[in-house]
Amino acid sequence: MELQQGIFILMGLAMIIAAGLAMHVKDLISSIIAVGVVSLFASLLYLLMQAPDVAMTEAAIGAGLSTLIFLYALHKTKDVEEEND
Amino acid sequence: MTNLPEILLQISTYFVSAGIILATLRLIKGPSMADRVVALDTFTVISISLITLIACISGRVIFLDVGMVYAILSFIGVVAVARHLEGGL
Amino acid sequence: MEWYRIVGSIVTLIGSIFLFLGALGVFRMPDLYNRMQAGTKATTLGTILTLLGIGICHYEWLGQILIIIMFIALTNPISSHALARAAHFRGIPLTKGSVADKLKEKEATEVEVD
Amino acid sequence: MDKILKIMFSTIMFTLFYFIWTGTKDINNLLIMFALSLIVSIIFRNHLRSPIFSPKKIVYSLWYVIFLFIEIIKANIDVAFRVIKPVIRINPGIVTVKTKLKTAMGRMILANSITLTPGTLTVDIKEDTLYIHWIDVTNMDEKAATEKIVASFEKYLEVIFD
Repeated sequence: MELQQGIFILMGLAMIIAAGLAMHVKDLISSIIAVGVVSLFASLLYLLMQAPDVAMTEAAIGAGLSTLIFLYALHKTKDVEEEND
Repeated sequence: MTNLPEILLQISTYFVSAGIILATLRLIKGPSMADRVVALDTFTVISISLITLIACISGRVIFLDVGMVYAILSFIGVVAVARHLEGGL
Repeated sequence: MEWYRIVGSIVTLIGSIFLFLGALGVFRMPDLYNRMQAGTKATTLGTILTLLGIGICHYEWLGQILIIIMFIALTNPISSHALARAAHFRGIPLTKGSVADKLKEKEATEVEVD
Repeated sequence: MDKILKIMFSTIMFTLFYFIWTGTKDINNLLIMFALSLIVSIIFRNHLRSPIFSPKKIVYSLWYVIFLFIEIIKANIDVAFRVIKPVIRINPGIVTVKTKLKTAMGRMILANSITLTPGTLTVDIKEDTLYIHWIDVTNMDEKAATEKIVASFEKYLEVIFD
């Protein structure tokens, strides 16, 4: 039982570190990847808590769809950003 | 002697978890975003093995579906990022 | 005596050692392309062996596991190739001490021709 | 006629995959899946390949898979010994090789196989030239590199995808 709690705490720490990375990094693509990693860790955590359906949804939407939407938005707004530099 | 398979599976779970930790360290450290994408790819592929190991230990088939979702997701994510780096999407 | 479970778990153990070594390669190698070499090869074989071992342990899941193995063996090299091409297009350099970069020479001559 | 054959083949393959994945015994379920596979196959009718029926090609494909698996194991032992040494000893570079294969599918399989074999990673393909990142460059010459990297695969792939 203690081992499992230790794994949960470790994964929570990893999620916090990845979320901090998403704020700290200068490059926007790296931030998007870090946000995806937060979702992947959350999905693994759901999986360890014996909820595979929630994990599947979290992985598909959090890490797949939202990453794609962020990338699309970044692609659309790139020109404006380069003009400002 | 009868529970030798369980012990071996547990040892492999430790190895796979260590691999996930190393990939996460590279993700935090990586100098450029391409290094981070490589780390993300490695992370996802190793997680598929971890998910299948969890499925074997807990004995539920539905975990394999989650593994398949991860496999599709890793491919689509990396190809989308590569496409974005080349200027398309 | 469930000999097939012992065989399956040994195959799984070998695969997980390869996965660990692949992650170690991703952590230790000096530049992007070398990291990708270690990452792609070791994770492909490691995943194949790990899943195959579990498929031997639980032989009633073998069909689904073979489908996942096929998917990974087909898509892992493709994604790595796409990423390597995009990184080279973006101008991420090779490590110091690299011998040759024929692709860069090719791109340079193309620019001169234009 | 050829197009109808391709559509039928891919529909049957999709339904077979669904059957293997779910293991269902309900006939209505399989019929619905058959209809969906047919719709998908008709939508993507221009991207399908005709199936391989020649026995020689099937035998060569099986040999190729076995050969590739042995090469992958060799590649992994190579990577493992490189990684666990305290000082990583590499001599990398990008070299060019030429391929004799004509079809796009054959070139794709060749590039994927090169990525999975010891010390090489395909970076780019332009026409019949492959740009390969080689972790231990022993010979910069194009012909020697072709002989060393590509030749063993082309022997099989030329028969399968001619």
